[in-house]
Amino acid sequence: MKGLKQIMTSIKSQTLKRNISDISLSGKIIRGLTFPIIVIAIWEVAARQAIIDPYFLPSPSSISYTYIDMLSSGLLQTHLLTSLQRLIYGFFIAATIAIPIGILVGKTRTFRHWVNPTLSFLQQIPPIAWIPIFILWLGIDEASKVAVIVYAAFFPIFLNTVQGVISVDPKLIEVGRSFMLTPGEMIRRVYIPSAAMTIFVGLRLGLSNCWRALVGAELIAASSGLGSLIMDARNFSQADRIFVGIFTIGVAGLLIDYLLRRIESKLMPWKKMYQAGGQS
Amino acid sequence: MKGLKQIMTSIKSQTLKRNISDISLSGKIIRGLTFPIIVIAIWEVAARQAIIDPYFLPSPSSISYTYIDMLSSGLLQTHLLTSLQRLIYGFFIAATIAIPIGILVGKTRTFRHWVNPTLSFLQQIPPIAWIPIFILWLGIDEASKVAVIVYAAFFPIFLNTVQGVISVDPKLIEVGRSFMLTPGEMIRRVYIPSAAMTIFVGLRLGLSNCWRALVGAELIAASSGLGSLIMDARNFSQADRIFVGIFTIGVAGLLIDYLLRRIESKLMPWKKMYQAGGQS
Amino acid sequence: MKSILAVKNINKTFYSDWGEVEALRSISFACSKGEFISIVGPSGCGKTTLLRIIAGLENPNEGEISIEGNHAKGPGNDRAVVFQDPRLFPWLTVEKNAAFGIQNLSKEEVKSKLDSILKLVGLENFRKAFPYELSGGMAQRVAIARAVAFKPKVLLMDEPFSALDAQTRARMQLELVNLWQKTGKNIILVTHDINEALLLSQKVLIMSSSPGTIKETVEVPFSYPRDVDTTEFLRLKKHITSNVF
Amino acid sequence: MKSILAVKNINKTFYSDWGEVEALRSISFACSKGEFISIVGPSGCGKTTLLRIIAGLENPNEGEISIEGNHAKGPGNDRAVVFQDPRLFPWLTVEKNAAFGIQNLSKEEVKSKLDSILKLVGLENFRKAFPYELSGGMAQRVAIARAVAFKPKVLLMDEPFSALDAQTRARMQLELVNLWQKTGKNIILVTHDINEALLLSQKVLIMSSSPGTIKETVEVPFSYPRDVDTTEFLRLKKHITSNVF
Amino acid sequence: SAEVPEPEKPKVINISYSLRPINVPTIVALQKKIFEEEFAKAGIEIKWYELEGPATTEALAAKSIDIATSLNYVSAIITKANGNDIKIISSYSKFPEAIGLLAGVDSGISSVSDLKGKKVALQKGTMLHEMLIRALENSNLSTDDVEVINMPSPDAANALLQQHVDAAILPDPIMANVISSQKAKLIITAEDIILGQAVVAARTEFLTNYPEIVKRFLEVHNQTLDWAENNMDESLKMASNVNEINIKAVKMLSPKFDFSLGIDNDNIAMLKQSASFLQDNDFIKVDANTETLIDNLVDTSFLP
Ligand SMILES: Nc1ncnc2c1ncn2[C@@H]1O[C@H](COP(=O)(O)OP(=O)(O)OP(=O)(O)O)[C@@H](O)[C@H]1O
Ligand SMILES: Nc1ncnc2c1ncn2[C@@H]1O[C@H](COP(=O)(O)OP(=O)(O)OP(=O)(O)O)[C@@H](O)[C@H]1O
Ligand SMILES: [Mg+2]
Ligand SMILES: [Mg+2]
Repeated sequence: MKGLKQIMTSIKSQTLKRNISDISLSGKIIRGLTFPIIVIAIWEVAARQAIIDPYFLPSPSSISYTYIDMLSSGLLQTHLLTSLQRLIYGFFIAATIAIPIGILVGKTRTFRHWVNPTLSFLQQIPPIAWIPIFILWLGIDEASKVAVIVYAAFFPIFLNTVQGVISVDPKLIEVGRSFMLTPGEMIRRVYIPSAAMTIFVGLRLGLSNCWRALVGAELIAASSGLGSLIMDARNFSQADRIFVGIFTIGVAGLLIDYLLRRIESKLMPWKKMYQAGGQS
Repeated sequence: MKGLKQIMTSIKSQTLKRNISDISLSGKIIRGLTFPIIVIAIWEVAARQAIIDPYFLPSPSSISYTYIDMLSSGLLQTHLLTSLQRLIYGFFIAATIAIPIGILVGKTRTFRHWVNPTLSFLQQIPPIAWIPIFILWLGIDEASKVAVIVYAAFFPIFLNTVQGVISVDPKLIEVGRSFMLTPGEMIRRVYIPSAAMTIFVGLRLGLSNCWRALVGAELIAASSGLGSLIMDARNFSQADRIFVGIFTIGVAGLLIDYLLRRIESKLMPWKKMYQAGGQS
Repeated sequence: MKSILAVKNINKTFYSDWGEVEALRSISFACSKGEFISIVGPSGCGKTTLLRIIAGLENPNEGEISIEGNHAKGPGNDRAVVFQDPRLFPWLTVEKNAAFGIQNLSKEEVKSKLDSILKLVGLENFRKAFPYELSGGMAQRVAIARAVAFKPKVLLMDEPFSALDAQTRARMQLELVNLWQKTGKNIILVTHDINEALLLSQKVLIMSSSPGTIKETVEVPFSYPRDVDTTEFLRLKKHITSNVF
Repeated sequence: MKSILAVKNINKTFYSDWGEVEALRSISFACSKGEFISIVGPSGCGKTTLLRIIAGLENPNEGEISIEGNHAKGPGNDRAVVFQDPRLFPWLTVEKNAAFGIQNLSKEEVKSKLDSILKLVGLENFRKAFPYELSGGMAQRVAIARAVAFKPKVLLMDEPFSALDAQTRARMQLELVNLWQKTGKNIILVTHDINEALLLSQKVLIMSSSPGTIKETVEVPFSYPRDVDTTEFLRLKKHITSNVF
Repeated sequence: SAEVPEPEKPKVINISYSLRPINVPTIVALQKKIFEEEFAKAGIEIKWYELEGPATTEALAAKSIDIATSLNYVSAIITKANGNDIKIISSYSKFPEAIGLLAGVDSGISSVSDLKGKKVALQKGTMLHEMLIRALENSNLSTDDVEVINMPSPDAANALLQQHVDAAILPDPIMANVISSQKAKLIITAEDIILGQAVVAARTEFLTNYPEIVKRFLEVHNQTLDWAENNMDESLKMASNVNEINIKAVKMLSPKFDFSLGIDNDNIAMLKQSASFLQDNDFIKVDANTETLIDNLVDTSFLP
């Protein structure tokens, strides 16, 4: 009897687990796609009924033809790869600068006083205002495009890092202090793990800012890239190509965003506490 | 003896308090200004020695002449007020949409599955891609400019709200549940106060995104505004006017950012726990 | 006697990446109206888990809780919990924390209620203090005040006095018995202190660990106020300590 | 005897918007090498504050702490703290939390040290568990393991056993005395339990509250292992309970 | 004369270009790598940058590029007036017919004089803007008689099609696109109103350092033009492929563009008119003498 019960419990627990991961697989995707699919369906119908002017909103089907065309000519891939490269450089440079400075600013109040107003000033400046200065300092090659992207990603990462560090539980900091952690250890072993969730939000925001900044970045001397694709298409009033650019950015961005969230939950298994509602 | 000691202690405590607020007044400002002043000084010298090309970087003094000119003609004030109005509308609309949706998404996992992919897609889209659609739906008056600003501010506020809500201490949520709070009370009395610090970071990021988006917004049929000032100046290669625009945006943004941080610390007196390192 | 709370055949296992913990197995007991029950057992035996299941904060793998004959799913207005850790809201002052659960009362009523409750827990001078300004025991006392102010039918308390010194604890214990006798509430008290259990409750459930089961249920026949130094009391205590634990 | 820790004339007042709390007034005592001191007193009398000042985590308004004759400012390698709440790192497993303070040891040494310490606190089966998967008492035991593994000269413990049941507590108390006798560490134990203080320490500082002062210092003349049921023990306990508290 | 020292030469020439709307000579040059091959003989590398808008003048000022092909004349004048030391060394293209004033079919506008009191969308500070003002002047109107709405051309086209504005001044190919929607009609093109020109410009410093190189550059450009002339069909096909617009549209646009090199005196006179116009309308703030400004700006000595 006892053995049977244990087996039953174990089966239950397994089905329970499977159910949960079921939701996270197909169910999640279906739910996530419902809304976009409805929008696209309405849009297609509206386009066929000529309710909307194809000059602005070509029908989804005609966009997908252009999509396939550009894919098969390999053009879209080139644009995507070029942009992706800029984006990855820019994003990593921004993270590499913003996280350490963010930790310093969050941790050291004096440092905060020194740099806060300057950063708070720089934060507001439109990227386009930087372009002449970037051209002057960095030329018109990749460097200045990457700089625009760095600027786009810097502040979300920075501010969220500061916030994360400021809201580290002071009790845990005391534990670190009482165990005589060096400042470096303190950052590595207390601040960063505590602030990780908030920093990740900064990274996600920073990344999406990168995508958004592509058009601006590729205003500087770019013959290839998704941003320049959109700009060109705009100048030629080729709405279908604009949408191809938008969809590519949206989907690529979504995938990388998803990746980032996966990395986050892999790095932080204890985060599920926040879903489970546990005690400590 | 005892009375004297108490008086001494009280005096000590008062000087202590005064000292702290001293630092937060003049000392803070001086520290904050040091860095910008050094930069401006070097820049002025470099400009006078003709080390830098005034075509890109006019000397600070010549910028300040233009500044004074534009101020005395009242032109700058008009630009500032026009932009400020757009910005405030946009910011408030964004906050009014983003915070409630953020709370819902953070609180309800099912809801998250429905909307996450769509939002994660939309988040990446360059604002310029929206402009034709905004013109289509909202015309070329203020509405579409405000829409660009709303789009700029939405995601930082949204994502930080979600993050804030997700990281509410599950133990406190349990307390709320065990006291039978209605969902509305739960949001008002547990989620919002807990998430407030993180939401404020979102608001600050959102606001700075608004400033940055001004140029993009004012591409649409704007005859006045700081963004259009900068764009025009760039088209006419008038670097001094570009810098006047940048400084006005930077300083105005900095002031509003400061205001926001003041409001934050007024709303959250218990936040100082995080500076004091207390126990609970 | 009518049973106000019935716990029926509860099983609870936690599944983790590193293994499973069978926290509770076949827990059943009933609590008749107005009864004061305590639960004792070694650290990690499942006392808190059981209390959380009764409170509706945790779902059992099997079994159910019923209140006045109705199957209870989730928390209810009829139960209030004092958690093992204080769980105060850091953004609320002591008085606002204590008043957290109070509903449908006028300002004056709330004020007078708070006055008496904060006096009860000895914090009348700390009304405006924030949680980070309290000592461990003071924080726990605020948590007690908060649960008591909620006026539930069943008060669930998880080691509420363990952070308190003997004197404060004795006073609070006395007040709890007073409250119980005056209001006829049901109280379920988790404690690791057999002395406390015998001093306060009418029935003691003794749990053993891995898996958590009820090893023995002891009726405490003494009348209130109780004296810990009587020979009957000491005999019962010795019996439990040696035979059961 | 050489004094390893000297507390000299400590005053501490907290200033708040709603008033000031004089937490400690004129606290002085010394702790000679290898001594085991406990501090008892009512809730809110300043025990934790005193311990935090000794740990270097809080600055007194007046007075100073010296370790082996040197003025100690801030925390040091020579002291480790068991806080009143467990304060485990939520992102670390039990074993990693316990090993948090261990430095300069090879992997094998860490492993064997952890093995013995986790066995000591009875958590050898929960090595891979995260803090949210622990019961209140288990979490507190991890915190004890963490402090002991740090091998400090002075071990500062703030009510380390208050969340534990009698049996577990007795075992842990025994282990603590063993550890102390084997290593010759200094231990300062904050507790609200006079029994515990008399059972474990050589000297008991009895504090009173508002403001927190040392009301009396009691030497405990019994040899180890102690028996709580001897008439001398009971007499001393009664004396303290009635005269001092 | 064989003993004349070898003139100094740069290692790299940085050149900006724009392929739009159908800059056939540049498309041909890039496709066939004409400049690369020609200058490789002298050991000089050619680097091309696709630049548009203010980035071109900024890149010139930052010395990131040496020669700008296809810089519009308004930008050239404005940037020169603001101290960017460049010179126009030749015309690149003239395309006044590829710019037009369009009006919504329901706007009730059939001539320039009907614009009174109407909303006109265009990008301020460009040749489009100049066209509007001159066209108005020709019809005895002024800018005060219309409401000018400042927008980038793609948005201006949108606004026109959605009747948010009554008229717009647009360049090709947007103009052609809008006309084909049949929601707007062409009122006039810019022909005989403005120059509608793109020029070849270079940094003065580069010109003084390497005059021979610059001459060679224009010669090669001329060769490219010849090739394109002789292989019209192939050139247009290249343009169609590179810009991804269909060959029909390219063929329609092509006659509107005159790519011949050189700047004659008429052209210089027109530039002077433009300059004084720009000054009158506050696009040039400096109290410069526009005559001397243009005289300093145009340098025909490098033409083949
Ligand atoms: N959220 C959880 N996830 C996994 N295991 C858990 C969780 N909560 C409790 N446990 C396990 O369940 C068992 C019982 O825990 P519980 O907190 O009920 O003990 P307890 O009797 O209250 O102990 P204590 O007196 O120390 O507070 C423990 O072994 C604990 O590790
Ligand atoms: N950070 C702080 N700010 C203001 N007041 C404080 C702070 N920390 C402690 N206090 C006050 O100091 C007094 C002593 O607190 P302490 O924590 O030392 O008491 P304790 O003896 O440890 O009590 P317990 O046994 O309940 O833990 C209390 O009145 C408390 O309110
Ligand atoms: Mg428990
Ligand atoms: Mg304490």
